[in-house]
Amino acid sequence: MLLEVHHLSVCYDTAMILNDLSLSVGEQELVSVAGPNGAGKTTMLRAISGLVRWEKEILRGSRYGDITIEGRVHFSGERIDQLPAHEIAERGLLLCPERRRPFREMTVIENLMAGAYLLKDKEAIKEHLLTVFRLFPVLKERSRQVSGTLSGGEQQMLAIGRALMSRPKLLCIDEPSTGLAPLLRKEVFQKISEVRDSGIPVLLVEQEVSTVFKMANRNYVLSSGKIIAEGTAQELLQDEVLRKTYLGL
Amino acid sequence: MIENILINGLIHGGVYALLAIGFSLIFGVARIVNIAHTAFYMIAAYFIYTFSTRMGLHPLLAILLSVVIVTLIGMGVYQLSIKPIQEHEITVLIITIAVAMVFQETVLLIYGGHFRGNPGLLTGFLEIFGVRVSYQHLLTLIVVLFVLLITWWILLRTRLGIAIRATAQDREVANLMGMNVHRIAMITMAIAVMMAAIGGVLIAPLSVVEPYMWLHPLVMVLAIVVLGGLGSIKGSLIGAFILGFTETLVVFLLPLGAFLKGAFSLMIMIVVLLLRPEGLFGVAFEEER
Amino acid sequence: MPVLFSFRKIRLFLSKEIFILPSRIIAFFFCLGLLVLPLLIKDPYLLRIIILSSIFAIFAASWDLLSGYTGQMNFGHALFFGVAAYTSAILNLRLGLPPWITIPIGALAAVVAGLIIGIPCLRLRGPYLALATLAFPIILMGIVFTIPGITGGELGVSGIKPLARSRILAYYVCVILMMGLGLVMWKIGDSKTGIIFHAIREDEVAVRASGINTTRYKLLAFSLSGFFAGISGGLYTHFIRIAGPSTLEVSLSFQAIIWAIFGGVVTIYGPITGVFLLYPLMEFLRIIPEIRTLLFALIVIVILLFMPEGLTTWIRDRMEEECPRCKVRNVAWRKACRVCFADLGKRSSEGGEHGV
Amino acid sequence: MRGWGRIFGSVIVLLFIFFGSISIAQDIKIGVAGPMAFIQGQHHWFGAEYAVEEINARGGVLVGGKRLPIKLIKIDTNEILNVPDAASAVERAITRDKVDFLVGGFRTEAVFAMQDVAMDYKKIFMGCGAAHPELCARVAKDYNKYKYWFRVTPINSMFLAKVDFILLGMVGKIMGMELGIPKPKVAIFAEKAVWADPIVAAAKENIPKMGMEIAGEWRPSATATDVTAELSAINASGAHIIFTTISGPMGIPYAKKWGELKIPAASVGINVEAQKKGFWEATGGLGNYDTTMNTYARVEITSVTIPFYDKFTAKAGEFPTYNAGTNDAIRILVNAIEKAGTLDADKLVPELERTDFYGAAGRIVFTKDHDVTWGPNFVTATGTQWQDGKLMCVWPVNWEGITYKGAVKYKIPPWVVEKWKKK
Repeated sequence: MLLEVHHLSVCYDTAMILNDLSLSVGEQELVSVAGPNGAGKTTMLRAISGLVRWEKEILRGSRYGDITIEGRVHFSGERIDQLPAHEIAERGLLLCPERRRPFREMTVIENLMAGAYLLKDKEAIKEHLLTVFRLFPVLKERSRQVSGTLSGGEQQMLAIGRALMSRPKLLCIDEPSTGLAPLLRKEVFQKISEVRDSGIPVLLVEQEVSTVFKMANRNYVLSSGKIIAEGTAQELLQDEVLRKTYLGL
Repeated sequence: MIENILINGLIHGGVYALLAIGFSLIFGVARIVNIAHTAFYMIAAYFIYTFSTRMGLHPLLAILLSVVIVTLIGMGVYQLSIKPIQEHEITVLIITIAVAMVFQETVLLIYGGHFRGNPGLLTGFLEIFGVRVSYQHLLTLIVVLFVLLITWWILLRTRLGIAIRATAQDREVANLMGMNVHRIAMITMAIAVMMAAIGGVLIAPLSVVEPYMWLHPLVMVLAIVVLGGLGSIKGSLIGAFILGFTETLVVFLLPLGAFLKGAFSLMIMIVVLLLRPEGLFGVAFEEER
Repeated sequence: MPVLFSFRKIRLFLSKEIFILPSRIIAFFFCLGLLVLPLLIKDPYLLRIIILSSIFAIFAASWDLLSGYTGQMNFGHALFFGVAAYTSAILNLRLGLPPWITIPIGALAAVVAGLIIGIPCLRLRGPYLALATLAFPIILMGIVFTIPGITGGELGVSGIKPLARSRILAYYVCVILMMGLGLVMWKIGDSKTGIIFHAIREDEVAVRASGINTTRYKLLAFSLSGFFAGISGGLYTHFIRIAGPSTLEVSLSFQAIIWAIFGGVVTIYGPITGVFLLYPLMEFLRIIPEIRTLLFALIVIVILLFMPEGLTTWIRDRMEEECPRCKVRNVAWRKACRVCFADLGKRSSEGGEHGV
Repeated sequence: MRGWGRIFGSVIVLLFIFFGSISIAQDIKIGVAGPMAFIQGQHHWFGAEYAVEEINARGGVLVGGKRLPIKLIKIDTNEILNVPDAASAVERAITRDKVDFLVGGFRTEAVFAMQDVAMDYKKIFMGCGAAHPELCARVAKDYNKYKYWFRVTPINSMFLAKVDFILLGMVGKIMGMELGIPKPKVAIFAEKAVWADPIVAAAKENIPKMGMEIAGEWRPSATATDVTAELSAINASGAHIIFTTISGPMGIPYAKKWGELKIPAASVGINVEAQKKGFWEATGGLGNYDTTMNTYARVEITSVTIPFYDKFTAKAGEFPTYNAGTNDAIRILVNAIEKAGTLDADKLVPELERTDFYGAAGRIVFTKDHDVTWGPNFVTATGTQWQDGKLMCVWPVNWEGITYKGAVKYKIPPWVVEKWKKK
């Protein structure tokens, strides 16, 4: 497997956010993680991408209390849970964060160049830029526009495009549909499956289960920091209790 | 009169911009309110005084030496006294105040509280439409604008510049894009201190070199970055010129109120903040994390 | 016998409330020491240092009440000090009012100043607030210089009546006021209001969402802090017998922040400790006048590098521990909480779950 | 029991303080109070040292048949930065170092505070640095409390203004004679400070009376560092003379820009920075021809002036400014002690009041409120002009019959001559 998470636990001071969580993502796969608000989905992605460790370092010794992380994360056979976030990114695991978070004061093209920070070869950057523009033509149209003024959907495209610029081995996306109109959501999901089809595996965290489950190869359901179910869309949607209690369908 | 306002406004605005952009960059990249920022400007002025007036080195060599030494000092200060406790924002603030005090007292110990002057590279003046403008002012203006252009080019066009700006806007996402935030913070500190040092070197011949010369610019820089929006480089640049021109205009148009120029600039800042609490180009706070 | 009874009551109080925590024992003996000191040593210079320390301790603690508790960073705390100093000085000089009237009026003037700057600053957050507040004393200084007829310009207002007839009397006035006001501020920090102040610092949006008018509480913090800072400004003026622009300088505002953070914020006693250590230190360093400020700054840097949360916080965390259940403080070496008897054993990751 | 103990204790402490300061004294301790990190404090100190070295060399002060040496105590008041610090420093010197007398003081706000402390302890305080009239007016108001205060330098700011106008009048007259300007235009250039206000007010009243015209009034901040704007405006106003009132650091950029832009107006008045030796270096020579009022000058004000001036300059590397008046102050004090034969302040005050002393600054006689007397044949102050790297005395020359030996004629800056001569 490309990404393997073993028994991951995260505590913020005394509050346990993730409790002995294990999951995996394989090559060419689109894996989704669903679950209610506060289940720990975002924390999971932040822990995998190294942000929780970063936060721990920043908050060390302050009055907000300590963060503890336990468990192991393997990526392409290498253990990465001890690495700082930027080194995890160097190894090809990129997170497209919650609420999109473009560099608001920078233009679209500058955002994309920031995404290509890890690449030094000018030709490769150009090539990737063309790929991203092919996937998201709207970004090409708006390339000189300051990203803070883009619409929500465009910002989401930008965030995914930015993460794709360094040609990641695994793309993690956190709640891409938040705050988008239904039509736009559909388009975003469409683009995400295109990303998978282009050969980049995706770990997608999303509440919008109905669309995502169908397009994902495998799904996990997360609740109170634990994985409570795993399987294909069909398997999971058959379970009445799961549908009613956790997926709100 | 108009020429004078223009030139003085541009010089003041330019020097403030040198200081404010650096301050803003450090604030953005490392989340440090660096009170010692203008103290670097002060020690740079003392270095140039020592090298050129005391030791009689060639002015250009003296300028180069001063800027390099001050930049190294800046990096040392960051590494030794700021980085270890970076997460305690407010403690860092006190440390930077103390660092500024250390600089001020060291200078006071070595040079005493004398008011020093430094000869300019050029003397004489040019008469434009009956207004006398000294060559030193013109030279300073050209250098300031040149340095600002270079800075602008670095920030806008280079990989490093994009990384710095990205980090300044969102450290976490910058981290996710593979940028080593700590290293970038160090580089930013070096660039910012270098800009402050250039400002100090340039201002030394135009003004008085004394141990407390960092206080007024500090207040102005704080006002500028708040006015322009914290962490916004564009905001700092525009804010610097707004306040630079305000000061000059107050001096020119209210001859009796010239002593009020500081208070005036600060009032402008407060009025802007009342209308736009995040400054002219700042990001509204709900968005930030 | 009533006397014996009250004596026992005092002893009970001491053993139950004071001698239960090392920090309280230290505070108790510190206060006791200050009260008996003039009976033993009458050196006016020593008394002067303690008087000034007390005055600045009130000032630093009032900064903590505003900036430490509510997180409303105030970089221009000297505004309150200066407004009160000038007000009491002018009232005393022009109307001949005695100190015990002019100081409270000066403090009220500082409250008004707190409201005047508090209202426009309410919309500002974090560093914006800090830097905006820095501006107010400087603007006021500009005004002071424009109306020298009233303020005396750079010379200040002089010829003011002294605080008390003798040094020892002034000493007791300042020291007792410092203890009293320190206790009041500490109680405010511990009260319901104080908890709301805390909450505003941690997450203002959440506090507002729970139906609390945060605006009112922030203004309250500004006025309370202004009042206490004003008292210190008035005391200072009557003690030094001059109110000048130095009471509005940026360095005084920074001084307050240095004292408070050095001692440890959100504690009230931290800033007081900070002043009582740093102010006499500065006097002690007179033995080497040339490098006194330099040494001072270096000491501050070194100590803060080792104890970034402040001196008292660092020491307290080594002596005492907070009970996870009832949030009462205990001596670090206790095994069970002194109030709710909860287990104070070393908390592991499971331990966190036990608590829930 | 405890009450008795307390009284007993305090009696012992009081006795100790009482005898500690009077009977055991092996030397006379004089505290020199000033901002020692700054040039003002250094002048206080060097002036005092100069006097004490001479007095101790001849064996010390004769008190009641015994010769006591003087010991100087350096009191770093830090007063420029911190006013309570200054008061504490003085109290420390009085209670810890047991100084008998105080000299010095600079920043008026701080001197008020220090004066109060000194008067509380009934210590004679010879002021050498603050010009505010109120300091001496306090003596008149509350003689019993403030009688221990005397001012040696500078002259009261009222007389300061007077000398200022005499200098202005002199320059106006010379310009009228040499350049044929019948009614010179004067630009008033004064820093925005309270001490400058009465001078500006008087200037507005006096200049027309002196047969001159006011070209305008400019009041930059006392801490301004760039006055190009003001100078350009003065240039545009067509002024012939700039009447300066500057005590702050602004004096350097002012003179520098004035010389660099060759503003065609003679600069005369008060520019404290121009009183210092470092002025020439600081302005890179551009401050040539700037004229300022001064306390000392290398001329024969009295027979002791030139030796003092030369030795001070050699020792300090600086020309003495008014803060160096500690030299005269200590000598006056020593005279009074020797005449009265005691160190008791209350007995010394009447003796000091009778002072008639020829010091480096002139003949010093105190007024009724303990201020230094100004006037011909008393302390006059001087006018000095920078002439090609040398600070020359240009006033008094033929004033009320007084010309100090060594004084020279005022020179109009050549570019001013060039500009106005043709017309």
